[in-house]
Amino acid sequence: MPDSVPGGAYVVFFLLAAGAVGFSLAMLFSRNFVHSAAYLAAALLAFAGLNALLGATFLAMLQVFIYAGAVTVVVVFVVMMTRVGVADWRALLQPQSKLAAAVVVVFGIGLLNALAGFVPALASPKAPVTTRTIAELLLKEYAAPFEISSLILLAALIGAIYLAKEARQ
Amino acid sequence: MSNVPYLSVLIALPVAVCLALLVIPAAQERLVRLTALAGTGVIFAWNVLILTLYRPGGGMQLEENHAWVPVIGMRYHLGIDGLSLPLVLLATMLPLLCVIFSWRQDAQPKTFFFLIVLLQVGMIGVFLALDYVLFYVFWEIVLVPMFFLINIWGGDRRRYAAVKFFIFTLVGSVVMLLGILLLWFYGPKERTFDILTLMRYGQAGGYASQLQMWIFAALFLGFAVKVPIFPFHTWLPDAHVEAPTVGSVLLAGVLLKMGGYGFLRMALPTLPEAFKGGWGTALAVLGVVNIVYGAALALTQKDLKKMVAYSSIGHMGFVVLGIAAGTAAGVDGAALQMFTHGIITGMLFFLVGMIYERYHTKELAKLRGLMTEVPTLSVVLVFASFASLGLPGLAGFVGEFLSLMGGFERYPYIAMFAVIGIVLTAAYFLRMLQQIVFSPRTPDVALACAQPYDARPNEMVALIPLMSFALFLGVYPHPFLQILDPAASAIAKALGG
Amino acid sequence: MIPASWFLALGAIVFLIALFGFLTRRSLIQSLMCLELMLSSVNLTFVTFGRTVGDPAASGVTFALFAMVVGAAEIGVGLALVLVFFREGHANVTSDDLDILKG
Amino acid sequence: MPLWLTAVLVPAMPAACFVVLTVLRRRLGERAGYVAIGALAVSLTACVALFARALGLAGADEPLVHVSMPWAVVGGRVLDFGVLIDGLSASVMLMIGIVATMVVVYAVGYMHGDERFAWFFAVISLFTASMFGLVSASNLLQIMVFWEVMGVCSYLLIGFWYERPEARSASIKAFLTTRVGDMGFLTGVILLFVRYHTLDLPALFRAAEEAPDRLFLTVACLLLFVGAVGKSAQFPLYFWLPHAMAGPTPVSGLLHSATMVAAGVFLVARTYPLFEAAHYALPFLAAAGLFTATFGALLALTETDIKRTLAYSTMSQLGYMMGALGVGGLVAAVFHLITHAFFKSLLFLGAGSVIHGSGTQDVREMGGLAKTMPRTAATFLVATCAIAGLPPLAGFFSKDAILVALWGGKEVGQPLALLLFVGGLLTAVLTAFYMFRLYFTVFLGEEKSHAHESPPIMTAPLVALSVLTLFAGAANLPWGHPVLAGLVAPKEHEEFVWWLMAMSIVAASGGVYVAWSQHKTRLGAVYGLERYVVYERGQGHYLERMYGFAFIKPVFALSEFLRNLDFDRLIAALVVDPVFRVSDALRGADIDAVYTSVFVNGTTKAAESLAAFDGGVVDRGFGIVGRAWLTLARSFERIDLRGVDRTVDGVGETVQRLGRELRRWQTGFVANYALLMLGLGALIFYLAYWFTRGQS
Amino acid sequence: MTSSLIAFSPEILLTACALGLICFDVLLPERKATVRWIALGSVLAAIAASGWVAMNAAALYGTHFEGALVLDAHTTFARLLFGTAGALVILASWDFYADRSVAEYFALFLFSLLGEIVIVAGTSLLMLFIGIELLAIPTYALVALLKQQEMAVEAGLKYFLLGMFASVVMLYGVSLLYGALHTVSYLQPLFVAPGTLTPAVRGLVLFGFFFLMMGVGFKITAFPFHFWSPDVYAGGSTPVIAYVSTIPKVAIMLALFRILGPAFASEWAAGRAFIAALAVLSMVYGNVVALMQDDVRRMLAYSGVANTGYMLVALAAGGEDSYAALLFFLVVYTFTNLGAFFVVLAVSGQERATLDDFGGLGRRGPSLAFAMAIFMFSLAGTPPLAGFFGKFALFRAAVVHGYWYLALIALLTTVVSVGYYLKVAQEMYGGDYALSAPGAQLARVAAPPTLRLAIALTAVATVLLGVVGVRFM
Repeated sequence: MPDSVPGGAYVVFFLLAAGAVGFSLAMLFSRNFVHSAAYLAAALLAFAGLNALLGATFLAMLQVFIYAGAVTVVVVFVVMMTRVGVADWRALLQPQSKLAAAVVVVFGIGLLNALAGFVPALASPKAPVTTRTIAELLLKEYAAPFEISSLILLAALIGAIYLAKEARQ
Repeated sequence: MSNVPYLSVLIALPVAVCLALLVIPAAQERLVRLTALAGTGVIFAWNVLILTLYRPGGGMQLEENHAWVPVIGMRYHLGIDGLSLPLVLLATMLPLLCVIFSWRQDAQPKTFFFLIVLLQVGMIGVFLALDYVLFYVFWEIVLVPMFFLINIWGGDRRRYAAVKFFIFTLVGSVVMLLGILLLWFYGPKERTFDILTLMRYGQAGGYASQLQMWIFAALFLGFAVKVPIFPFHTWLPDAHVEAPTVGSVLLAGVLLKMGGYGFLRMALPTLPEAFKGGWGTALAVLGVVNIVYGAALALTQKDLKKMVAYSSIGHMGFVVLGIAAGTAAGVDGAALQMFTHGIITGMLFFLVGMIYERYHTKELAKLRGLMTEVPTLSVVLVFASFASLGLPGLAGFVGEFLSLMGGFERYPYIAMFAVIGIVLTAAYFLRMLQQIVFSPRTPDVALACAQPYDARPNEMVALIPLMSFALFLGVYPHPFLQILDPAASAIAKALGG
Repeated sequence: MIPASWFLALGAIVFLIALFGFLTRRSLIQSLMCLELMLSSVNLTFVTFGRTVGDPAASGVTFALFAMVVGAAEIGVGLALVLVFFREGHANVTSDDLDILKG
Repeated sequence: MPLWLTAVLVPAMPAACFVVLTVLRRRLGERAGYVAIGALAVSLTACVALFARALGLAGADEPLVHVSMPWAVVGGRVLDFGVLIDGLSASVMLMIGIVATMVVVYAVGYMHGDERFAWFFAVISLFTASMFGLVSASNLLQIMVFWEVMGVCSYLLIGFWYERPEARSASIKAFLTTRVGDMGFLTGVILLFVRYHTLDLPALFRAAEEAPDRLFLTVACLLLFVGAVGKSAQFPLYFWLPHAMAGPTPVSGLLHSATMVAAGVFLVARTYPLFEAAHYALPFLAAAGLFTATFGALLALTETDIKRTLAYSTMSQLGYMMGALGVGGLVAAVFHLITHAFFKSLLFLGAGSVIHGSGTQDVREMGGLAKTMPRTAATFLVATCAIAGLPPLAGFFSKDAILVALWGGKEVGQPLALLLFVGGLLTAVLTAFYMFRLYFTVFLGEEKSHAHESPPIMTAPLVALSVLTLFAGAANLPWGHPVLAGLVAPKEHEEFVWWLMAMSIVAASGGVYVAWSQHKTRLGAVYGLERYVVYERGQGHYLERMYGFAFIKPVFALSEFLRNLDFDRLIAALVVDPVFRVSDALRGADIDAVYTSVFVNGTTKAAESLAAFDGGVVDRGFGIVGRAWLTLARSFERIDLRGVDRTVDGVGETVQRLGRELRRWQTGFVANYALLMLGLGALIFYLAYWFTRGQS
Repeated sequence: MTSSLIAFSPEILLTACALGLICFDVLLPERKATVRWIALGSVLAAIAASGWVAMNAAALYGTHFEGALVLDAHTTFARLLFGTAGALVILASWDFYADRSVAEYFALFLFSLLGEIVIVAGTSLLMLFIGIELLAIPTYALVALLKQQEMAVEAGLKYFLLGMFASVVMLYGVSLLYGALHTVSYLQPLFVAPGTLTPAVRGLVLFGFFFLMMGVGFKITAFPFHFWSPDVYAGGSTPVIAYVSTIPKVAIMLALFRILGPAFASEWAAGRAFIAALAVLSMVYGNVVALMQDDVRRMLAYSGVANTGYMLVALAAGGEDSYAALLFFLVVYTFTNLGAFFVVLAVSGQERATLDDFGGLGRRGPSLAFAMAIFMFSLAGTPPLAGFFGKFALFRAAVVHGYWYLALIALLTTVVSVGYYLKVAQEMYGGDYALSAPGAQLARVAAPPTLRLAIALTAVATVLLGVVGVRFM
């Protein structure tokens, strides 16, 4: 998003923010798990938008592909497979809900308080964060974590396959 | 020969015997027994050799001092003096006699003898160590084999007793460990765990008086549980009642002495201000309480072994009283009482074990007419009882007499009450003798199946040395006191008494 | 310029909502979804901080990237576990069914 | 043979005999008796030799033998043990040697056929050995050693027939009672050592002379005296003595004459310089001694058991000796100690013979035994005369010496001395009365049972002893140069007071006359108040009646009252019972339960209030915490209830309960865990932050 | 770059072997047994390589990969320790996954092991996070490896849900710290006393720190982040649990010392107090609750919580000597805890392990019982076993740095701990088996020889570390 239109940015931010919060809540309180998954996808899309608003377009794209796309699809897949149907959300609540709410509220107040004290405005990146920049970073400065992440993915793959494969036998 | 590490060998020998026992297959019971016998025999012989090398009055001797764990300032420092020599003698002699006594042990003999010898490692080490950490290491080693001895071969409530024994002692010793850390932390500039160095430092006034009180308290708890001093004694009757005979013998014979030894070796000479500042008096009061309380409780026990256990508490009270006196007489008395109590109570527990083996009961109410049925055993029991009740002419008297003398030197008004214990002690022993030994044989249904047989040769072999010691020390304690007295005088001097 | 704290607050709010969800949902799948959402808000925070720190290396974005990868990997294993769990006969796949092990 | 070796031989022989007999008791059988006799004969010979040497040295300052070697070293100071033979110990040893030998010879006959024959002689040898050792000891500690060994032997001997319940209880009573006295003895010895750093007798006397702290010495001496009170059966530690009759009669013979009870008197005599230096201790001795003398005589008045009567007489006679010591009559006391040993052993052995012959101990069932047991009767008469103080028997001279000493009252002051003297005289009258009454009842009158004379091995010692009783008085005749005085206290000079001697003869005769007059009425002797009816009916001589109402009735009443008082039971109720009760109570509870209740009660309160807070104030959402505390509190209550029966180990159990309750936090629910992680973690962090906010 | 590759050759070797192992399994699926040798060989080779690298320390020590990883003494220490422990675990599990899952098992295991080293060698919170994930993700699957077992799956799911929760929270913390401190590298001290921070970021640092500690505390099972461990330990596959309960803790403790050591040196009171509080609570809670357990693995889980408390004592105390003490303690803990779980494996197999299973072990499997007794007494801190010296060194360090109360509480809770360690010993050498039947008539415990070897090695290590090894502390 171009910084030259500050008013526009605010509008977009609020729209996306409202979307993120709203879809999150909707996901939480939806009685139908498939709906839930859909709301999740929507919330993640809103996050992708926010990332883009912050200038991280590559990340936003990934967010759309990996999260809003792939992951949600897998979730929906599992939901369908496990045939978990509709349920009254009250019945889905843990007995500890009130306490959890209290803790989260107290926690949230503290956290937001701490964040509110943090005032710096967003600095403009000296160079735009292009895919190329990221690629260079990943292969140079972050080569080690990058490689290791690949191992993580591999391990997750092996683990997931092992756990899931039994179904066919 | 001068550079032979005599003391290290004395510790290494039982370790070697342990390893040997581990290697021998459990099925070869005869070999196991022979190894245990030969092993403990050699250990004892080695100790006798050390005894011949020892020069009475020569202070700390045969010292070995090497760095061990530099990071924590722990050294491998061994030495022997008049205070430790008799106790080491106990720690080498009693296991040998125990092995002889339990020659017929047929329930898991391998484990049994292994544990006895393992116990010996700790017992010898405690009395030889001159480094606090090393001391603590040996101190704790002792717990494990004793725990198993009670837990495996004990009576009906063995699990309870074993855990109680372990936990009680451990509570004391961890607090003691904290005291040791305090000693070390507030010690001289170059921090050290060396007992002798810290002792000199303490005598030179290195520790502030208030601090001394605290450190003494920490050490006190550790030693008090072991002695045991009222009100930390409750583990003892349970442990004794449940323990197998040999366990009781070693427990009463050596383990309890570790507490008294700790006071004499560490607490008193290192922290003289704490001693003078109230701990001495407190110990005296506790000592007297021990004497009277132990005797009073022994008076109405229904179980023979429990009675002996409480008598132990009473007798250890004399040790505490002697320690509390801090005079040469008191310390002499305490040290001697520790040795003689080891001998005499060891004997008593052997006898209780023999009686139990024959009659399958330890209840005073069920035993009758032993003098008629098992005369030799009875004579030994009478002898041991009289020795235990402090009959002059037998060993028990000398220690009690000197302890009392020490008590009267410093706290005449407290020591006065200890004298009551003498009468009570006589009372319960005589009551016991009257009930089970000097009584007509009455046919008892419960005992009808029991077939009493008199003392076996191996049992007598185990008992006779103890009897000789008890007699010899009572008649002529001079050689022993010649060894003890210089060390005791040194402690008394440090305490200004 | 939009203040950074707005983005951070938004991230925190969604994080807290998802956290609340994680703490209160019985359904394992919903729990997983909440974790996803938390991860996303963390990513937003990273990106925001990347802008305030303003380092040329664009670390914030990179961190978010790694977080995303790792998150995806975790979700993969997690869903596989949920599947196994379902196959063992727990039709509802709720955390209440995780009740053998306790105490 | 060096002299000290001779001295050592005296106790060593019977001690060795003990060892031999113990080890070989099965193999020797009844030959054991002869072994014992042999050993004692050697000792006796040695005693005679020592006594002869002592006679030769009489009057010298230095003791005959004084050797010692270190026994223990304490703080660099040496405690010795050794042998000290002087006139006192030589004379007493000779007496012991004679009496012990006689008793052992007698016992060979008496114990014939007993299943523990050898064991008896073993113990009696040790008994004698320890008495020898005690007398020849050179220091106080050593005296105490032998003192206690003797106590044990007495325990074994009195309880020798342990099949009899009364023997078992008597043996314990004897040992424990004397042990109570030993508490004092031990304390005294310790105090003396603490003060003077030595226990060697001559050194101690020197030290006490050089630094006479009278108050301290008085305390120490009184403590020693407490020991002597126990051993010599003085009031109030006398009650074991009559019970001690449960043992075999030879034991009584020995125990009441030459050993055991003699030890107490000997101890005071031995440490007499200390008592003199202490000064304030002597009046106590005198008063206690004379009180016991009168008291014992009174008790004997209404006693019907022959051996018990003799026991009370022993007590009474020992009181005499103590009293004499209290007024400075050292020689008199020792003299009486020796003569008393002879005639008392004679009496006991005679009584044993009587019991042996008639099969009963109750005098009321005896009578006319003089016909069937002539030798016993004759020797018994000699002894009775002696104890009654009839001239010229040994008892007469020694008792007279005591009366002289009492009259002199050197150490106590005139008014008290007069009182003591009157008490002594009264006791003399009573003694003569009850002893002769006893004799008349048993040996004269009509025959009540079929008795037979004892075998010669039993009667021979009787004869020998009666000879000694007849002539032992010569050892210290009040005129000329008293031999014993020269040995024991060469510097003392007793005056010869003829009218005192006359008075004592009158007193003794008076007692004998009353006894005879009673016997003569053919109504039998009076042993209890029930017989006053005799006088009340107006029978008998008017003088007798007057005498009876004015004197005998109150005295008998007193005697009976004292015997009914049963000091024994009083002590039991006041001391022994409470001790047992305390012991029992402690055994029931011990500290375990105290731990439990103290620890648990305190914690329960705290837990309850916390639980109430949780349950009432905080929302039920905090269910886990609240529940945990609540259950914790309840579990504490449960422990509390069970704690009484001591099965729980307070602290350990509580920790376990805590563990059980904390376990509930582990609900197994993922969401709970997550919330706890977040909530508890944040709380902890916040608290950590809050508490350290002042620091950086 | 080349030097970096050489410096991290052990890790590269491990990675290569893990990959090769999978390929091997895919290509030759019938030769399952060989896979084990590859795994063992790779670990041993990695150890050898580590040793070789350590010998050339001068040339290779320093940061590598653009400062992402650091090779220093600690890394070497971690490599050797983890390699040894890894080899032991492989030995112990030799026969337990010989069926179709063997390749997955060993591959995942090696990946996880790699993660541990990354945690120690990493220089930034990012590397820490990635290391933790590399460690964790394979273990989620490993715990549930016996997926036919209901409890194993439950354990896996719980572990996963809470683990991911902790990771996400931790990541959030990392993001806050990144925003506040502008860096996540701890090559320079990361945390400084908050007083020196501007008020604007102080809150962020505090929250960031707390979230970070939550993620880390989860892995080391510090109270109150430990809740997963008893359930997971009790349900999971035993060899995996043996591994999960030891090496991750060690790795994180080492990393924590890197992160917090400098902060505590600058006296950050709140952080220190927090760690101290966690230490106290962990010691008390772990020991007290462990008393009441009948399930041995669950009991060991609580014992693990308690041991974490002891480790945290050293962390709170700070300083070089604490660090030395901690290292020693960690080594001891590794061997002892591994050994204990190995014996559980030998006795109960992969099933639920209750105390009853240990009844009469002293006669049914004397050598196993003897080893278990050594482990239990070492854990209880009985000299002369290694556990005592480990604890002693820790407590001594606490005393030196003024943490008297920590030392006291540690000592007292040690006493409590004896209660449950002894329970195991009592079961083994007591109970009804103790004296009754002759030894020959009892059903003996059959354990595979490799497992026995692993147990023997750990037992010997536990003894020798105490008697001899303590000299090199």
